[in-house]
Amino acid sequence: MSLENFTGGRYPLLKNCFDELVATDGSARPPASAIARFIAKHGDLELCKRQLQLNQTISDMGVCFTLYADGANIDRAWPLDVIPRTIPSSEWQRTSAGLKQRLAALNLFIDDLYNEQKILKQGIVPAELILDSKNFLAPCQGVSPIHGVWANICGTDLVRDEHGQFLVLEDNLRVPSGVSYMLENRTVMKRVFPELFADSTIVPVDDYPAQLWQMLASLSPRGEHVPPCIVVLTPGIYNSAYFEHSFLAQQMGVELAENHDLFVEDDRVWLKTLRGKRQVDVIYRRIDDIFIDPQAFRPDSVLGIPGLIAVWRKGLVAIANAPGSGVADDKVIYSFVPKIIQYYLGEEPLLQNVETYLCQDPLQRSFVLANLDKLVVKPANESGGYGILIGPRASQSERDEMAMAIKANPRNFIAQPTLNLSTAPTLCEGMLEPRHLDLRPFILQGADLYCSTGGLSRVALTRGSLVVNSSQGGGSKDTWIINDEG
Amino acid sequence: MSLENFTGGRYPLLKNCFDELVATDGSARPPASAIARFIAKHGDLELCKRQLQLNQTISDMGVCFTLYADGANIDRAWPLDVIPRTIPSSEWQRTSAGLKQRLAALNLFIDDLYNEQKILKQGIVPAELILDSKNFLAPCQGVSPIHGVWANICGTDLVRDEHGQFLVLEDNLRVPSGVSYMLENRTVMKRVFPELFADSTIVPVDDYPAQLWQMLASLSPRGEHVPPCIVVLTPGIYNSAYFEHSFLAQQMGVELAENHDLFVEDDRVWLKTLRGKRQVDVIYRRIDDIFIDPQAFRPDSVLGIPGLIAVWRKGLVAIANAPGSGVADDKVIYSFVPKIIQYYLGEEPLLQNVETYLCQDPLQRSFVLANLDKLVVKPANESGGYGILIGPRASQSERDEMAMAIKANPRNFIAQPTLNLSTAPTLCEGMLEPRHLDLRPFILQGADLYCSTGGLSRVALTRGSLVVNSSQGGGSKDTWIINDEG
Amino acid sequence: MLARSVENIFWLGRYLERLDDTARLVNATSHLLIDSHKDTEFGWPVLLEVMGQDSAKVLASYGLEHQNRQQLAQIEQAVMQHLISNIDSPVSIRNACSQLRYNARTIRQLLPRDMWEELNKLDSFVQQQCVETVSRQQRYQLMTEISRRCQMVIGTLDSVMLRGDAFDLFTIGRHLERADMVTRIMDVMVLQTLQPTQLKRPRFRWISILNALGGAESYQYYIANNLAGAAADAIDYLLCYADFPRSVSYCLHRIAASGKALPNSPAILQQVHQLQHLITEQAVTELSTVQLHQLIDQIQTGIIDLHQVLVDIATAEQQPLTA
Amino acid sequence: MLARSVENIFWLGRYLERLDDTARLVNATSHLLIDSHKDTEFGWPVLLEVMGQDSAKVLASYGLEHQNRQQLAQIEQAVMQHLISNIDSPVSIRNACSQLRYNARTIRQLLPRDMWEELNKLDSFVQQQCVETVSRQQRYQLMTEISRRCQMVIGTLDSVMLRGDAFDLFTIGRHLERADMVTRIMDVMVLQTLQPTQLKRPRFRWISILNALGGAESYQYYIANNLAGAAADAIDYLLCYADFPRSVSYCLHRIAASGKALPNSPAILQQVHQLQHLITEQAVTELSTVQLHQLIDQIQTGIIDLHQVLVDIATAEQQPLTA
Repeated sequence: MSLENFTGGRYPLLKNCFDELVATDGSARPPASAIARFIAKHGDLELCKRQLQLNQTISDMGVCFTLYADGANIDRAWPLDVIPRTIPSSEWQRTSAGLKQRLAALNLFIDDLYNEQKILKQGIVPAELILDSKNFLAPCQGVSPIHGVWANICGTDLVRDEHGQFLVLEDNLRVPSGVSYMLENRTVMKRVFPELFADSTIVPVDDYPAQLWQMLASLSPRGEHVPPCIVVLTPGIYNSAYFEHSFLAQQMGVELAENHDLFVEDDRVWLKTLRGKRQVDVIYRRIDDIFIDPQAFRPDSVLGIPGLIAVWRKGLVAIANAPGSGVADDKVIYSFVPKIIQYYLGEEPLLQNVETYLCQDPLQRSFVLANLDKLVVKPANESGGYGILIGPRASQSERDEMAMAIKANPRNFIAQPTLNLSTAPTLCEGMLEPRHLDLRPFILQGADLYCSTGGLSRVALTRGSLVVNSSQGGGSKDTWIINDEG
Repeated sequence: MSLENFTGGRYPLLKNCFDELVATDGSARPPASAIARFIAKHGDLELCKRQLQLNQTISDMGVCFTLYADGANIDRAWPLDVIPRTIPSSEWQRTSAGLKQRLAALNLFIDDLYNEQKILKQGIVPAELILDSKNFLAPCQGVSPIHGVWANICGTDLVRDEHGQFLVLEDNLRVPSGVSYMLENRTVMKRVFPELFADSTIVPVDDYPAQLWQMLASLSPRGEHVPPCIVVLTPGIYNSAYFEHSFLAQQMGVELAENHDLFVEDDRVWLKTLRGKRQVDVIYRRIDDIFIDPQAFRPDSVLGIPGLIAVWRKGLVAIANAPGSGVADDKVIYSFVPKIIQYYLGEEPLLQNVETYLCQDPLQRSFVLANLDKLVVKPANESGGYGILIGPRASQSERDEMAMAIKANPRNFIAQPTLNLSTAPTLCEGMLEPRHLDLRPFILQGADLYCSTGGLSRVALTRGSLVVNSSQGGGSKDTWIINDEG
Repeated sequence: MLARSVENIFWLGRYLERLDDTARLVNATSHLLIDSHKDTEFGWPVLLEVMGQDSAKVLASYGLEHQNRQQLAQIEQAVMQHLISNIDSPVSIRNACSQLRYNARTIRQLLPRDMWEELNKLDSFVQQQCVETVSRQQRYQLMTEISRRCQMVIGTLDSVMLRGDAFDLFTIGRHLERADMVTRIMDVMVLQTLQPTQLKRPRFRWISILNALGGAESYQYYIANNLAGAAADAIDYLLCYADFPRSVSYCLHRIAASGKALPNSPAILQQVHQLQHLITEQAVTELSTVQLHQLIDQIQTGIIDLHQVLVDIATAEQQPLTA
Repeated sequence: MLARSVENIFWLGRYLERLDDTARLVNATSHLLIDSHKDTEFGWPVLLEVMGQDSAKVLASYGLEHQNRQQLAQIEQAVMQHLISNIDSPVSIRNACSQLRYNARTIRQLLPRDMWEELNKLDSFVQQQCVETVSRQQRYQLMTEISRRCQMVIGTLDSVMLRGDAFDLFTIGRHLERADMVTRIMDVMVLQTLQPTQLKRPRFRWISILNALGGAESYQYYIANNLAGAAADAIDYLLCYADFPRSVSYCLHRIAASGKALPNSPAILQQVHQLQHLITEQAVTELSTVQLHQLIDQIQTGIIDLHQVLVDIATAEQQPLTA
């Protein structure tokens, strides 16, 4: 069942872009049919009303992210577009299988790197790529966390190419954020669009906190017969993701600790509670590796919990993600992931990478330098969209600058073709227009593997823009996995 | 300080009527100057807005009266006009002195009637008027309540004649009601017009419940050293004045009892409480005499508290107003009140009566019958405005009917000239128009005499109408005694 | 206070809580159906059963068939009308609110002015807003607002009402009603998954119900801290977790605390203790669904008895007042 | 809960109560001035004194003179700005609300979702509505609405928040603040009528204050039932009448009840008992205004000490957790 013309043909599909809700003939794709009917029935004005109601709900619910501006921190309301993004459940099942496969392989890879280093010895991945990386942390060598899993929580960014195929853009293995917005987006949408939920079969997402808790509990050094003490470790109330930290602690029913709430004594980590010190089993840390223990990483730092890494190395506390996981979160390593999957699992990757040129490789580097105006160049070790050159939109001087940076430190850059990211109808000044978006699902691995139902869809609100980060003006959409299997 | 033209001259003063707020030259009277300034500044639209706000406040506060309609009882919102009625405090002091004088005399009169009957023996009041009256209750003879006071709470209806002089229209000595609306009107007005209260010095009215309690406490048979148990006795939740009964009980911090909550045992009256029976000292009854004790008055009645009157006669419980007080609440007796005051107090009455013709007197009766088209005829023993003939507005057949009724039972009728009741600006369909009104102050007598600050102003909402009763479509106004003595 | 007022103040508490609980139940069910949870076959008529109504009979009175899959939209409409707007329905929000107002009016002298005002506002809000034509979209907001306004009455009361018999009776009424409603909800949870041959019960989660009861996070806390052993589920939580103010256990605790100072408190406390004993006698986690259903039945009987004991405290012979 | 969170949850309670009490105080004073009661010379600057501010200094910061009868309207404006809208004023409603939100944000994981949402709504309401240009007419409605919304938070909390340390600390914070504010109000009542040579004190009635505190009817009940002897007045009532939930005596009772289960409860209870002893040591009705003023001073010192004891319970040496 699809509507002939989405919004009566007024929706300006972009050429060479896959639209999530609207087929090339202008009709609504089947999972979006309920939305199309709603729009056809109620019109744009009702959408605007709902958008206002939605904004109010977000304000009431206190869903926000924190920005630094002039030294003061400001809570900004979380931006959510009124039109959801739909994905058929059959497609999602294949995708999530690929995501789990990928995380399983990456964890085998990290565990190998800090122990036997078979993959380096066999030259599948060039050893110098790893051993020279600042993300390869010496204190982690010889450790094997429980279940052999290092990156327990992974946020993988997916994009669709012009054919509608999901491609992996990057793996976030350190402290990926956004899952709280995925959950809150759904809560908001249920309040604002209850009738749409009645008309489609939308798979719930609210399982995530319980799954996260269960995964973390499965890491407890004291085993499953002692109720584990789990804490979320946050840099504090001024951190940009503080909302998420407190949200997850609240949803899981665990404490939200800062560094100085924890201390090491007698080879154990302790939490300072009102009723005395309590032994901590699992730390879900939302702090970068190098700030968690000054004894291990930055002796000059006042941050961190002195002695934590030593306790962790002895297996007397679990840290998720484990320190050192970031070694696999590198855009150069990224290009090796298909090989990594084949190596450890003996399987073909279910999800494809975006074509990637390594600037370290002289041949590929010359190609990149020659085609800077067509490619997207990314630093290997930044996140949040910073430091990226989008060739076709950059000025000549920006390109020249990038060329020099590449030549100075080729290991630090990769390049990819400019993708025609998929679009979805987005309410822009009262009209529905196509806007580019990506998708960040969240994959958990502890004793078991779990993938969130859909994920966080981030959308670039500026026409033609590919920048989806909320810190840079991006918005979001609720992601609906629509049951299409009866 | 007065405004030249109240509402810019658009206010249509009635001829030959005193207007409470507006002088004959169209300027605001001094106590109304703040109101006039408000109207001049904000205009009619603001008045309408405030009226809406006022109505909402009344609904929120649950201020209502109960009407029977088709056997069901319906709570109706209490009608309050947005424009207050103002009286200068100097005038009010004279008036309240007159009211207290009047009640003191009436109580001496009642006490005399049930005991020595000096006034009858001396022929000042014709004995048959009293002894034949159904309001003269045999069981009350020989009783003298504490302080010699029978009517502890009196609601005296005042009107102004065309010269602006206050005249007494009637004395309500049984269960006068309305004081709760006087109090609630003020509360509502304070919320809706706080700025007006800032601009004038309006004497507060909220002392009344404490004064009422104190008066009732002064009646306690156990004296002032035992905390008295006082109850308000109500016919029940379907009574038209139930709102007032529960309001006064709440404001005084005493129980609101129905008949079956009380019983007589061992020469005492008891209240059935959750924690056992409690001896009652004072009953503020809001039930007619004849329904309070079937043993004394109506053996066939299932209502009432059997044995109550016997306990009262022994002085072991106080009842306010005392049974039998109604003997002085009779429009024929009314005409003798000036004489009663002179007889008992040796003073000239401070407040005048309306000129009254007794149909019992043959000479006066012929005058009445000959002038039925000019007079107002009232039954001697009805309240609430029922049974009244307003001659100039009645049809010939109505007048004929009344003539027959008078001839059949002359004792039962009095007649008064049609008064040009005073008016006050009232918001009628968005415009201020003059509407007739009266005033019911409340006078208390126990150990002391007290008169309420102003009273309840009732206003006839229909153009030209003189009927102010809320059960017949009348409204009300807050009554502001404005300090004019610095 | 008057002996006669006991029932009114007690019912005032019950109806206020019923209003709140019914609104929460409607939202919980709507969300449950929104999510089309796979672990249940919750349908609209079940809501009527929770409220103690014969769903087939009620639907017939709206001209509908109980199990007719073709009439789903009309059944939803009818059930909602019956629970929200139909003043003649004994379980509608409008009806509960009228009863609330009636009882308040009868004992107005016992209520602080602010509370009386809040009750008036609540009543006029409910009578104006709970109309037949409430759409699904408005429903959520409406139910939430009704719950909020009930909370406001409670807050006002906490802030200004004199502590004493009336306050205690009101508090007991609220918590008795709450225990009653929570038990009904649990019963339906159990009945929906009850299979005659099943000995071990499935793990109840019912996140929507817990959400509507404001207990989703504290349930997670309960589970995360393993407060009743690894086998605990939403049933244990709602029955036994005394720290959660909507658990049966908490309600009984509050009733006992408020009943202590009332006349005839031994009779009240004895009845409460019997109920508490029922719950603590054996580990609830160990029960099969059949046993659970029986336990819930026993609790409901106990609640009815407790109600009677409370109402009767005022009808005892009138002894002279002491103290 | 975390040791660090003790202060936040405690302040959360205090600020919520402060918000409510300040709104009530503003309305009480406005009504007092409206009625131009003869038994007092209550002026706007007194409000600043109640809030512990130096009124002359504050008014100077608004460019006004303290005692200037010519500037009455501007003084009212300035005092109201200082108490309502001025975010930089330490005693403004907006400031209290920002502090409330800050503390809530810091311990959000301890708060039920519904309560968090109510606090957000309260904050955005206050920040939007408490602006400089609130007219006298709007003021009453605004203050009432703020009080109502505070009640709603309390009601929500009562309905869904887990009972435990956090709940106890919050409750203590609320009642400590309430006792503090009521004592301040009393102090001003006393100071306003304090004459050095006076030995017997005049009978305080202060119906507007009682009305704003929701206690006018129960005060009448207290007097009508002669619960503290014939000489009792509003001071006795606010200080000693333990059944009234805004009396100092009630607050202390609640603090003791909530403090009982906390760690280091002996220290808390000892401090509360000292305060209770102060009040009950001698009949308050017997005190002269001078003695009364001294007593209130002592109570306020005791409240400050109690606050410190409470805040300190978390900073004790970390012993292994038991139970």
